[in-house]
Amino acid sequence: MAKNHVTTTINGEPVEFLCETQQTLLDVLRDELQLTGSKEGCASGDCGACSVMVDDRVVCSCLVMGVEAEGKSIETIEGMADGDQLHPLQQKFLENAALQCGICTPGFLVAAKALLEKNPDPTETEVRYWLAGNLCRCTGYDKIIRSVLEVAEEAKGA
Amino acid sequence: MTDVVLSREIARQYTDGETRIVVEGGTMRAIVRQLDEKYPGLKGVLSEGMAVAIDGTIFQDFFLEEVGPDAEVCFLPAIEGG
Amino acid sequence: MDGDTNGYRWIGTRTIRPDGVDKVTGRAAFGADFSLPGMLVGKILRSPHAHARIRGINTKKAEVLAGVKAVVTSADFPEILPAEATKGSSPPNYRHLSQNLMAREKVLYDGHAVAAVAATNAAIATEALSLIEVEYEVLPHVTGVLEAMAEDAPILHDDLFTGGVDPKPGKPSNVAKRVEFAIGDTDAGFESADLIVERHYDTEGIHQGYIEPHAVVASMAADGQANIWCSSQGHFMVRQYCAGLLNMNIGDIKVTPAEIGGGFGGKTTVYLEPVALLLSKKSGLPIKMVMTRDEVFRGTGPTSGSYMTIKVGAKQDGTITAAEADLRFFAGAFPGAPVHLGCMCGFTPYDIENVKAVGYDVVTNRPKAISYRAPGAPIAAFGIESAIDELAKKLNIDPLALREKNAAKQGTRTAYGPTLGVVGFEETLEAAKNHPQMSEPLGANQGRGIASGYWFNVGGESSASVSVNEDGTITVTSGAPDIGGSRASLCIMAAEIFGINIDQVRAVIGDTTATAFNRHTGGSRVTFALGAVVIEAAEDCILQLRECAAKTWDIDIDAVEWENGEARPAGDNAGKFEPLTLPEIAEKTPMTGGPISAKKSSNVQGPGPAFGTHICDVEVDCETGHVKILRYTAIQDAGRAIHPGYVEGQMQGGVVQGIGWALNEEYIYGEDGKLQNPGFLDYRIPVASDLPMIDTVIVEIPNPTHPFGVRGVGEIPIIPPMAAVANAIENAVGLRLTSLPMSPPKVLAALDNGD
Amino acid sequence: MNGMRYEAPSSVDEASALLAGASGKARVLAGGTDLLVQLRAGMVAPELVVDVKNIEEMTTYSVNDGAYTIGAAVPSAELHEDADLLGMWTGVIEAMDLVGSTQIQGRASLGGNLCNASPAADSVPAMIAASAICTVAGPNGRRDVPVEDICTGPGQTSLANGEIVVTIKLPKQASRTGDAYLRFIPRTEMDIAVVGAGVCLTLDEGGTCTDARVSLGAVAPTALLVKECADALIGTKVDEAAMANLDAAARAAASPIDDKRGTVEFRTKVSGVLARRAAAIALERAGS
Repeated sequence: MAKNHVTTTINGEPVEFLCETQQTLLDVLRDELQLTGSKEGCASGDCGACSVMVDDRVVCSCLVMGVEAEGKSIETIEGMADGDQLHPLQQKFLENAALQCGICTPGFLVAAKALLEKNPDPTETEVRYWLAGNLCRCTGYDKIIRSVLEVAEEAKGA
Repeated sequence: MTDVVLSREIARQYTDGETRIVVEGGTMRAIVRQLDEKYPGLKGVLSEGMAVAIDGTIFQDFFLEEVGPDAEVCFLPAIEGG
Repeated sequence: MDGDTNGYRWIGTRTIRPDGVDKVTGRAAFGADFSLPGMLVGKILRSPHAHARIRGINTKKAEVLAGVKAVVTSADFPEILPAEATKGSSPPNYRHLSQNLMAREKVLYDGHAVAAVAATNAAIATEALSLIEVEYEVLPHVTGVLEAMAEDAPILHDDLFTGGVDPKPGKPSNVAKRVEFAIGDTDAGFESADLIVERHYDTEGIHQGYIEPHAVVASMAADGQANIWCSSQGHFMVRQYCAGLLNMNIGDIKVTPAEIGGGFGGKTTVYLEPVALLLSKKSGLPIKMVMTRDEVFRGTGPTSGSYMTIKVGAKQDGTITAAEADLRFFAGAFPGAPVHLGCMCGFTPYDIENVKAVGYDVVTNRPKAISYRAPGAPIAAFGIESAIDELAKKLNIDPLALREKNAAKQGTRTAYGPTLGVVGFEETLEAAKNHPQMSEPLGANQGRGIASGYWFNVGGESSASVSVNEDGTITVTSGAPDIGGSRASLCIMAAEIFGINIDQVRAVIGDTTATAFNRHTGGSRVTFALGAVVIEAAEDCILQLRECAAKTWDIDIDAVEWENGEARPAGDNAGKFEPLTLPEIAEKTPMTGGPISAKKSSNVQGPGPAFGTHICDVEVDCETGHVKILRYTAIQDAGRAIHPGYVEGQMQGGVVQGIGWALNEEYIYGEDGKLQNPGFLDYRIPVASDLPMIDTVIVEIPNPTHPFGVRGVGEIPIIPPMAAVANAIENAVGLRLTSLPMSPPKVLAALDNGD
Repeated sequence: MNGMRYEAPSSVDEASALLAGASGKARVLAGGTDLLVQLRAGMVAPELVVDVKNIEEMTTYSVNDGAYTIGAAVPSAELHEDADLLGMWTGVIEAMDLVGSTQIQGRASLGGNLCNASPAADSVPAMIAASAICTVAGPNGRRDVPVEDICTGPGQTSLANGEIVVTIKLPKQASRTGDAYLRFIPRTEMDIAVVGAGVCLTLDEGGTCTDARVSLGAVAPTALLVKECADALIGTKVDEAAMANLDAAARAAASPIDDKRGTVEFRTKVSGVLARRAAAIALERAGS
């Protein structure tokens, strides 16, 4: 049967694509649009490596159908930096060695950015619970949590 | 003179239970040759999947290592990591 | 620790990793991020049975499905006879590896691969799998280690006879081998003991849990030359294994490493690559294969589970007089449990005259076990460090004091033979004693546990090249995948040697044509071993740079010294010359003998063994059995921390993996031998909200065999946590838990039964 | 799975017509956090997916004289951000907020959590305790159904072909009423409830419990509404003795199974513990 034609906005740019109904938004981003920064770790919403923003809510793109993107505004890790200007979270992750292998990093950054936009001054516990849906097997989370807290702290100063 | 220490398993099978054997020093290759002369067949086991510790320092690739006088050589299984 | 960098400019600083920006912007290409034009999708059909004989496989219907380009089964793989199983002296056993890739006569576990297809898209490939007809004769299965050792156990391999016992057994067994390590006379040692503790302990199989599923793109040309792009812990290993499995020339295979999304030992072998090569050969097109999470759990190697008996005897004053361990590890479908490593590491933290450790490597109907961080050592340490804690309690001696009294030091003889060189165990105990956590008050149902651990660390074959570029910048090319920031540490070491700014040095991981052979990344070897080779190559380059300066000044090279990134005349009688900086010399190379570079390869020896000591505080909910980690401190001898940030990261990550192992992670098999929790929902790795910050203390007792004193750091942190948590629970509620994971139902049952 | 059709109607009638027309081979897509997992695992292979998120009635909520009417597909995060709603039906909103991660919260809905009909669904015992009522629309018009009558077994509902849950009504609370939901999971997040307990109770001026509803999750094929638990509280000051009776009643009512998530013994004991702890929280909320 015919594929679904979808018109959407990704990282501020108008985008059109065709997809099968069973293709997830993650499949579309990675396979049709070559936006491979969002990763597939489980395809069941348990690891958060595919986190993207859909109309200002952070979601697992593996649990969104590609066709659902119609008319939505989507932000991925590829849109996080402003040109060659890294987002403070990206910069802080680098400075604090908050990544080792880096496979979970895009998901963490997208989710952490969403947190700070909703709650600019979170407690450690709030950060830990907000990010509980992002699995990291390398770091033990310590440096990730610290980085998010430090960025929030510095934003207050600024 | 060099002290060679073998595991009890190897000793049981090749050296009538002798776990401590004194040989002339030299390279590990020479030491293994001496051991094999004393206990035929020993060279085979000592060359497959084994490492040595020379005075406590572990060498996984040891045949060319020089062993100083009065050194102690221990044979142990090669070590793989994660 | 950052305050004092021991007079170094870069060693011990927290520089930004060269591959960092790509990884925070989503640009870094991992295994599944690569594609080729005209690429097909490959998928694997897996066994639904734990143990069954394959009566026949009919692939006809799949082959004729529109869009299907190739189907392979074990018949397409060269059969590797027992005589050809091992090539050279080192693992793997290619016969077993081949049978694990694609089942031949029998499937040996739920998830064992039986066939593979390549099709124009994923949906067709999936449909094709459903059209492959496999006729199974289901056989009785066994997943538990004790059950597998029983007289009447179903036998997995008719040609497997127990090794290491004499007389040689006459009938096949699931026990692949028995190993023994011993010093002194334990019977006499226990005779002279005032107190003896003895208990059984058991642990379940657990998975490394890397977030990136295995992925590969492979392309094989008609002339047999092949290209592979994949994420692994060793692209040279992938090349070697593929050649060995498919009878190819190593020189005909080029493997390009992708960024690797975690390995922890689990990516030290091949699962997809040889299959993708065969599918590519058959179809004449490139193949992409990416595992699902379900396949990762069912089809790739977890670590062993175990049944252990630990016995330790001591004098009233705490002197340990004898220790015995009987370790039974299951290896999964093929031999190779790391039980010998458990036997070797277990009692090494202690100076004990009489030690005996016996190990059994046992096959079971589970995926073949593969390395997981300090293979074998964490399992043994759970039992042994629990026993040491119980001993301390019964002797009414502080557990830390008991460890100090018996601590291994330079000259201590280990159970596996050698005496220890320069080691820092006592220093980790001292640091623990002085750590503020030790004096934090504990509330009701809260407890504190201590545990230590030992790992040899590993060196091995390492190759790298260092090039001085035309503008004086430095390129370091190494051949061991960077799984935790090793490019950053290689840059730091090179910058330190050259005496130049860190941003003038870039490190890359070369493909299999860029450097000579490298042993895979593992055993905590890369910063140590690759570091040593890079340092050697950098020093060679400096020699050449001094030569260029000597030629430029027309003086003898011995009259040229190298300092802070520039060549200078050595003293006044060498002549009066303005120093030449690295860029200035690089510019002149066309006139002074051409480009400057150095390639070095060696089998790096003498890795510094190391110890760690952990402190864990927990709170137990006595109505639900839920255990909360309140505080945790990991202390470790790193020799020298090249990049403290990544050393801490290794420690924190290892600790948290250990906490998962301690509390919730386990392979759950049903009566039918099927894995019941092949996903991150029910295979419960720790999440951020489960944990406190993980405090770290880096002790630095330099490794005498490394120019900067580096010791491996990656594996030790996962060794103590399970016992540290168990000891903390005992301290909190007075119950000695002996079975991992210490999940709420087990803890609650223990609380209710008071055992 | 190939050729699965997608429709996103803008009215309930269209949606129910589409579902009725597909004779059981259709699935409703709300947040998709269960459906997409089932699709990926091949557990379901519908011919038609009906996305209800273009239906305003199902994606908005309103409050009328203290009673909330919540579209079945409103994402949990949106409800949790409403301080008034969270303040009144704290237990229900917190229960829904426990479902999955932040990412799941951006999609998962009360209606989806209910109609997925998992015995362990977190929001269901809380809604049952809160006397929530579903409005169900179908080919034969609309009917109101108490939440406890929707699920009939694991993955099974009482919805007829073509019927969908449109809204969920949380009634106006009597004064001095509080509700709470607690679940037990091995970790602190991301797990399926091993046991869940929802309690809603009302006190008189004197602090005596005049009304109570207690519901248990994950200890039977569907969430249980346990009258004996309510009886243990009603007429008491919810003192220790009442709590002990509640604990015993909950344990008696639980008829769990052994599975990979917990044992019969564990679930039975913990159902009593959680009922007690949830009641204590509900009591405090009713008092304040």
